[in-house]
Amino acid sequence: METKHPGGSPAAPLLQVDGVTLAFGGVKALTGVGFDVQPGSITAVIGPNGAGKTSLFNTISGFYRPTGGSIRFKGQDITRIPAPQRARMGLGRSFQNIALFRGMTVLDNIKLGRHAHLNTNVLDALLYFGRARREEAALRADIEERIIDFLEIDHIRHAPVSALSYGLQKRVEMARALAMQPQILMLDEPVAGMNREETEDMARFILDVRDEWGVTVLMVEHDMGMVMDLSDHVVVLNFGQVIAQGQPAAVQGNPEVIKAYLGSGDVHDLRRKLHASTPANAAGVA
Amino acid sequence: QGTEDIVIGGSIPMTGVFAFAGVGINAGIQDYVKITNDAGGIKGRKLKYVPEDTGYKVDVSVATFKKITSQNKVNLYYGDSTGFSKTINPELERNGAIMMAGASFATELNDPKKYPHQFLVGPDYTEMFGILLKHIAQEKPGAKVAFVYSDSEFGRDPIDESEALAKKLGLSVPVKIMTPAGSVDVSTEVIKLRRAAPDYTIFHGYILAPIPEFITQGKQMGMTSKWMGTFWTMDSSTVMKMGPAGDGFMGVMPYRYYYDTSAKAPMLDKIRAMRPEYQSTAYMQGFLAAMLFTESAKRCLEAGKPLNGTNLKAALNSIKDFDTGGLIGVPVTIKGNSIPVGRVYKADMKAQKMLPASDWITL
Amino acid sequence: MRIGTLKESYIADAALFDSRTQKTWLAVAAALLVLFPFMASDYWLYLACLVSINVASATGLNILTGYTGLVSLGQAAFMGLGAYTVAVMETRLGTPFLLNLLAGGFVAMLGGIVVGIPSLRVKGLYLAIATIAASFIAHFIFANWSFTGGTGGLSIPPASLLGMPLDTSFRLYWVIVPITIVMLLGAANLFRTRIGRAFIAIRDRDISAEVLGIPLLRYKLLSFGLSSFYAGVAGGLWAYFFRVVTPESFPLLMSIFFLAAIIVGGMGTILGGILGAVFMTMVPELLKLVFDLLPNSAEYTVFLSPVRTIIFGLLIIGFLVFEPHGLAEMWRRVRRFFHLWPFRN
Amino acid sequence: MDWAYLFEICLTGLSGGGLYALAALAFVMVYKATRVVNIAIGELLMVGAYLFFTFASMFALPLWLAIPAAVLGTGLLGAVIERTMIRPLLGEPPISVFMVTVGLASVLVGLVEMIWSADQRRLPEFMPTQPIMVGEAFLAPKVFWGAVVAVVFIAAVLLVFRFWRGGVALRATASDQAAAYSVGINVPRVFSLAWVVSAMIAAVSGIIVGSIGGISSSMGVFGLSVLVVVIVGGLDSVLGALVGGLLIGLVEALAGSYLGGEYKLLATFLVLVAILMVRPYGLFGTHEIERL
Amino acid sequence: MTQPSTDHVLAVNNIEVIYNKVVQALRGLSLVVPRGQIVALLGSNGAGKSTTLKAVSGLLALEDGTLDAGTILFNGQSTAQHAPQQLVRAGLSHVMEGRRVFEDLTVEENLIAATYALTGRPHTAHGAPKPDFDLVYEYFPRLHERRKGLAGYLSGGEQQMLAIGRALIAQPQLILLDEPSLGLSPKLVEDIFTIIARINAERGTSMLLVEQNATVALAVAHSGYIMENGKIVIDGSAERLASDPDVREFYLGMGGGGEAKSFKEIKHYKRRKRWLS
Ligand SMILES: Nc1ncnc2c1ncn2[C@@H]1O[C@H](COP(=O)(O)OP(=O)(O)OP(=O)(O)O)[C@@H](O)[C@H]1O
Ligand SMILES: Nc1ncnc2c1ncn2[C@@H]1O[C@H](COP(=O)(O)OP(=O)(O)OP(=O)(O)O)[C@@H](O)[C@H]1O
Ligand SMILES: [Mg+2]
Ligand SMILES: [Mg+2]
Repeated sequence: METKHPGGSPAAPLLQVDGVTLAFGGVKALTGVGFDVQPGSITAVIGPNGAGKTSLFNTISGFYRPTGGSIRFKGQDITRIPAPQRARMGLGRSFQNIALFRGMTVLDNIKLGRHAHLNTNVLDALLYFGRARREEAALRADIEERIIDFLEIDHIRHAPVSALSYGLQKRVEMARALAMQPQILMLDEPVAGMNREETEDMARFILDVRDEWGVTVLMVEHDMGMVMDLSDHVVVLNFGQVIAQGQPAAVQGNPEVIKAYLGSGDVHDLRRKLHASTPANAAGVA
Repeated sequence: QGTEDIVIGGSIPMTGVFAFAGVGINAGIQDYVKITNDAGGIKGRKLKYVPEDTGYKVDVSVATFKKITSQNKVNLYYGDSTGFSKTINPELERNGAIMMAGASFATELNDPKKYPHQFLVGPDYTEMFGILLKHIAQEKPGAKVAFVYSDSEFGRDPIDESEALAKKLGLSVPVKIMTPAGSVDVSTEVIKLRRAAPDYTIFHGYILAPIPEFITQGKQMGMTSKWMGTFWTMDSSTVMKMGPAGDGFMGVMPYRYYYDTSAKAPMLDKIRAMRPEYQSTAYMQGFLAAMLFTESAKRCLEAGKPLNGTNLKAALNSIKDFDTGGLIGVPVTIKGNSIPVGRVYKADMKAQKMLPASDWITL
Repeated sequence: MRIGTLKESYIADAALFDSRTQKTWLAVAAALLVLFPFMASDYWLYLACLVSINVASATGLNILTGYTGLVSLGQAAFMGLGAYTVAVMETRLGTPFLLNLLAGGFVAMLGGIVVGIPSLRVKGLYLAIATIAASFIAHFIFANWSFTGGTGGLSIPPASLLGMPLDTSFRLYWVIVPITIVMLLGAANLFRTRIGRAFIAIRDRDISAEVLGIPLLRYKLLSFGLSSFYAGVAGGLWAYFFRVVTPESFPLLMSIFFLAAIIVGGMGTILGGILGAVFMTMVPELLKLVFDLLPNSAEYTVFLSPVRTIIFGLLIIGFLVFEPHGLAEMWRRVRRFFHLWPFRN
Repeated sequence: MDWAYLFEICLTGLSGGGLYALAALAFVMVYKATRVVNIAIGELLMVGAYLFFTFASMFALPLWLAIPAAVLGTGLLGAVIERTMIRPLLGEPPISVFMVTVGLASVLVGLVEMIWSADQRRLPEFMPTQPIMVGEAFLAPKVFWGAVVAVVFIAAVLLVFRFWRGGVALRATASDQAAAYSVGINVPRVFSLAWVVSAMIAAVSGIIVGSIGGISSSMGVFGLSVLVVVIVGGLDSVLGALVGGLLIGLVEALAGSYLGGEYKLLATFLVLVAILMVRPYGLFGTHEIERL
Repeated sequence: MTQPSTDHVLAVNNIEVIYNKVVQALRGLSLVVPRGQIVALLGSNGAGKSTTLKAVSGLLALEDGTLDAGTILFNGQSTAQHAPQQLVRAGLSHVMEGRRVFEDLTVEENLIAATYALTGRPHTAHGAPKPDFDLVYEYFPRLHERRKGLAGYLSGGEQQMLAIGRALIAQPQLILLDEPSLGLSPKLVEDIFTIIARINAERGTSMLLVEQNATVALAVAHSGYIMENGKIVIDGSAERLASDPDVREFYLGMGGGGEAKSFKEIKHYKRRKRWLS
């Protein structure tokens, strides 16, 4: 899947967020947010909790209407386009608080991701003949061979998602997002709640999606190790505003980012610092 | 002539909101069947009564009809509601073997062309209104009569025609009030009623509620109207439940009350002998239905005609100046689908009885 | 390629009836359905037709409530729309039977879509109560419009198919049952495609479904439309079956009956709609049989109707408390128990 | 325009709305704590009225005994209902619990028909019969006193919720039962309490309604209007119950007297739909928080 | 394994948990929390960490899980006979996975709801125990700012603060913390863990801490357990765990030489854990 560059210029960004502003009543979730996502890149959005990262994702995918600014995708202004149509255009995403459909099997959840790209209408569906049948068969084959295989979830394909552990659910979320045939894959905290080992697996998938499928990735993540290692471009939000963006290393060193988001990073001897004088420590360790 | 039983099937509302009537109807039919059989049946053939409970639901009634007719050779049938009478009518015509009567007095059913195999055991609702209006016109010419009725097929049934009739009789209808089915709080309606200041108010389409509340509030507001009702409100026990509000309540009744001893009535004596305690007007209705069933069947058999819907109905319509043994105070003639006879009774709370307030009125 | 099952192809994996056992039992069931009218009395045929109509309508409601998660208390009203359409067309236009049925379906569908419009904003039980409004508005129209015969309703001549009047349960059976089966197959097919999946997604979490490419309003209206189309056709059949429609023919209680049927049967499964409708229609009749078996049953007759009412309620409660997935789940368990019986090899 | 008539109608409508409000309060109590849409509310009213009938008419108890006995009896029924059919469904989807109350309604109607038969009956008269005159306008005494009782109850509940942390416990439980447990709230107690109080309010309401309109096994139909009221007011709002009740009472009265009885229900349902289109959670209902 | 003693505020002995009568989530798990200490419980997704906490706090029944074998002693007394709210009132607070704040309530009301935990507490020298809202606001000033706002609209970190704050209101002896760092920014993780450590140090509150972020967890904990598949596989002091080679590789992301591995270099998805073989 090769991304097309409108206007022929290889530098034309795939997604352009420009001056986006979003308010809930009095709360300003986003103020004049602007950044570009280059095709084939992995771009990370980081920032403190409540900075507006998820709101930004929701605005890009069309769940929220921005009060100002514009969003361009593949050169086209999509600010006024409804969410389902954006999905069809190639915006795929996963959700921070897992949003799998609990009444369906893993396979059906993944199939659902393809919805916007299918053409079966009601009549076809009721008859299940001709187009509906062909389309379903093709879909099943594609999902089996490309996605289920790729993410190694073949053993659970018929399991109801409600019976899966958190980590597997995250993986199915990713599978569903991939089934959307996205040109840009938006992942909201893909490794939250995972331990190091599982995080490594997920990191590998993300790299492969980009390298082997040519899908551009835009992700929100709090795991700094992963963000710094994987991403080409980092955007930092604070109180709904972009306070820094650029190469990971540059952003990491930005004092404002450290103050608002990263902290001292010096957690290793937290206990020694705090417990040194307390009697609890004297009891020793079990 | 065969010797097999003549079967009366019955979709009877022994339970549900109409149970108070169904239980009486059932007993009435049963008793008359027993009287006939004890007297040797009809031309040597016994009557067999096969009732089933319907809970006063149309679909259950239909199922019951199907069940009874597929298990018995039925010639006579008692149905429980207007809805059932209408629903089963096509089947009656197709089946052809059955004549049916029922608990409904719907005006629509009083049409021998549309309902050739059915009849009403009394006046239809419009005729009931006619009897009341005729009485009013006599008692107080030019009176103002208000109609209060429920928003249901039952309630709306006689209203339009009766308004026309009232005009013809020189009465005026200053207000017609329709209450939603099942409504409890009728105070706004009472206000409306009071403004119209009627001399008479006729309630229709209710059993009991909200009539007592209408009367109580009306009286509290100083209304001087007389209050009237139609058949299903008029059972003695129902009116007595109205309490003080019910005193002087009037209404139309085609039959004599159980305790009415004002005239000679051998059938009533028989009933009182069989059942020493009070029997409802619904009982009388069932009893009379069975009596007319039997009479029609007898006439059919006597004429040597097979028992079927058409013949039975023809036999019924041949009834002229028939003596019901005092159940109805005058001899009856059944020209069409109804028996347009009735009398106005009035509640006497002290005596806890309904007392005649008019003579028998035939339309 | 690893599929992990022994299915020959993905098509086979998605087939409605795949194992040999299933197919055999299906053949047995079909044979029984064909033989039934020749063995049963008028009474049982009557019940069979009624059950069949109820199955069709319950399946429609299942699409909307069981699969799409939109609780509706208007199913009876939609049946009424279908029934009245059929009645009006049959009595005033005299158009052919099947055309009338279809028209009944489409008019009800239109009604359903109109009622569905608030569903984008109004959620959950707020919506359920709003659908009650639809019932009352429909009732008002039926009762006060002279075109529909007012409170008296309309009487309908028997349908005729190929010149034969469908005036007995026996004849109607051959029309009603096949139509129901076709509708059932349609519904089952629906849930093998993207449309059915979209419905389920809306049920499970509508806001995320939207972001995944499902236009909510369109699909909610589609679900309302399909469901009421089923109701409309069922109502049309009902009209030809009872041959009279009145405003009282489709009370709120009937909507509740259908909701109860899909709950008892099992929401969100086609089998559930079937089992539930059959069960709930037959229970009162079976109860009557049981009562008849009691010694001196006449004494208890006065209790029959209350008992029926109580049992109706207890069934709903009992299933929800003890078997929330309904008869369909019980059936699955029984099937697992017998496994491949009798074709074990 | 006959202003006196309009005034009289409005007054009566508002008082009638008071009766709705009281029953709606019973409904809201349960919803607030348990998120159960209790469609059997009308039937609970009915049970309260029948118990009163039994104690007052059949056992001939004096009023001051019969009313509390009926109220307590219905409260007990509330506790039994909660224990046997609501608590086992903790955590099930709302529609399941909703349907349980549908079943409950049916069971209650059946029981009443079995014990007392389906016949209509009258309750003993116990309310003042002195008509209430507001200027020239006449107000039926029962309706007036019923409305007074309703307003007193609602005011009391509003006060309680304002100054008692139990109100918070109620809402916390409704919001997340597991979390409520985890902060030390006795969730089963909250559930029982809500149902008992609701049933008791329903009984009071049933006694008043029954004494106006008589009682019968189809009295539960009243619950339908109550449902409209709570939807209009917002399922979880006490104030909404009051405002919704008055509004619907008014609409019914106006529609009934100016358009005709057949328009009463139609008008209320049209008002309902209109309000839902503008405010999907009723006038005062809490919005569901939807975030991705 | 340490034997339970009165020094242990919590002692879990050989418990087994089954969900829905079929899924076995815990298979003979034992652990202890010494009084005044923070104990970390680590393990991969689905290992049964949350289940362990739910078993202790009695919330298992709400999810159709049953404790089929083993004992749980809180302050030396079995918890088996107690309803969840009774345990909370006895001083055992559970901060659930996913925060679980009361979304329709304001921040303040969330805290008021939490005061139910003090019901029936024995009186101290100062009379009936009083809820200390100021304490919560002092640890989490951000909550004070948002105290009139609906909890449902708080950001993830704020909700986590509120959840911990709710537990603090209960003045517990033991807090069960389920993934407090889930979805929090690095700075907030640091802040929250600093506060956790402070609460422990200043108030002597014991804690059983379930965490995926092993680095911080082991930094604040005194000791720890690692579980897989419903059983404990390693236990020991925080220092010992932090130096275990497997823990270093799978939980801390260190290469063989002790340096942090880069995510870019990971080639295989599946590796074997030595302690499982
Ligand atoms: N639907 C909504 N209504 C009102 N406020 C909202 C809504 N959605 C988000 N907010 C507010 O907008 C702000 C940004 O929230 P958002 O969820 O985008 O943060 P975030 O950066 O994703 O945080 P986290 O890292 O915790 O997920 C917060 O203050 C939040 O309370
Ligand atoms: N409510 C439930 N019903 C059925 N199975 C469950 C339930 N909750 C958990 N399980 C199963 O029990 C096992 C342990 O789950 P648990 O939630 O305790 O894991 P965990 O260690 O907390 O994982 P995570 O890090 O993903 O939160 C898992 O296999 C899970 O599938
Ligand atoms: Mg977020
Ligand atoms: Mg967990």
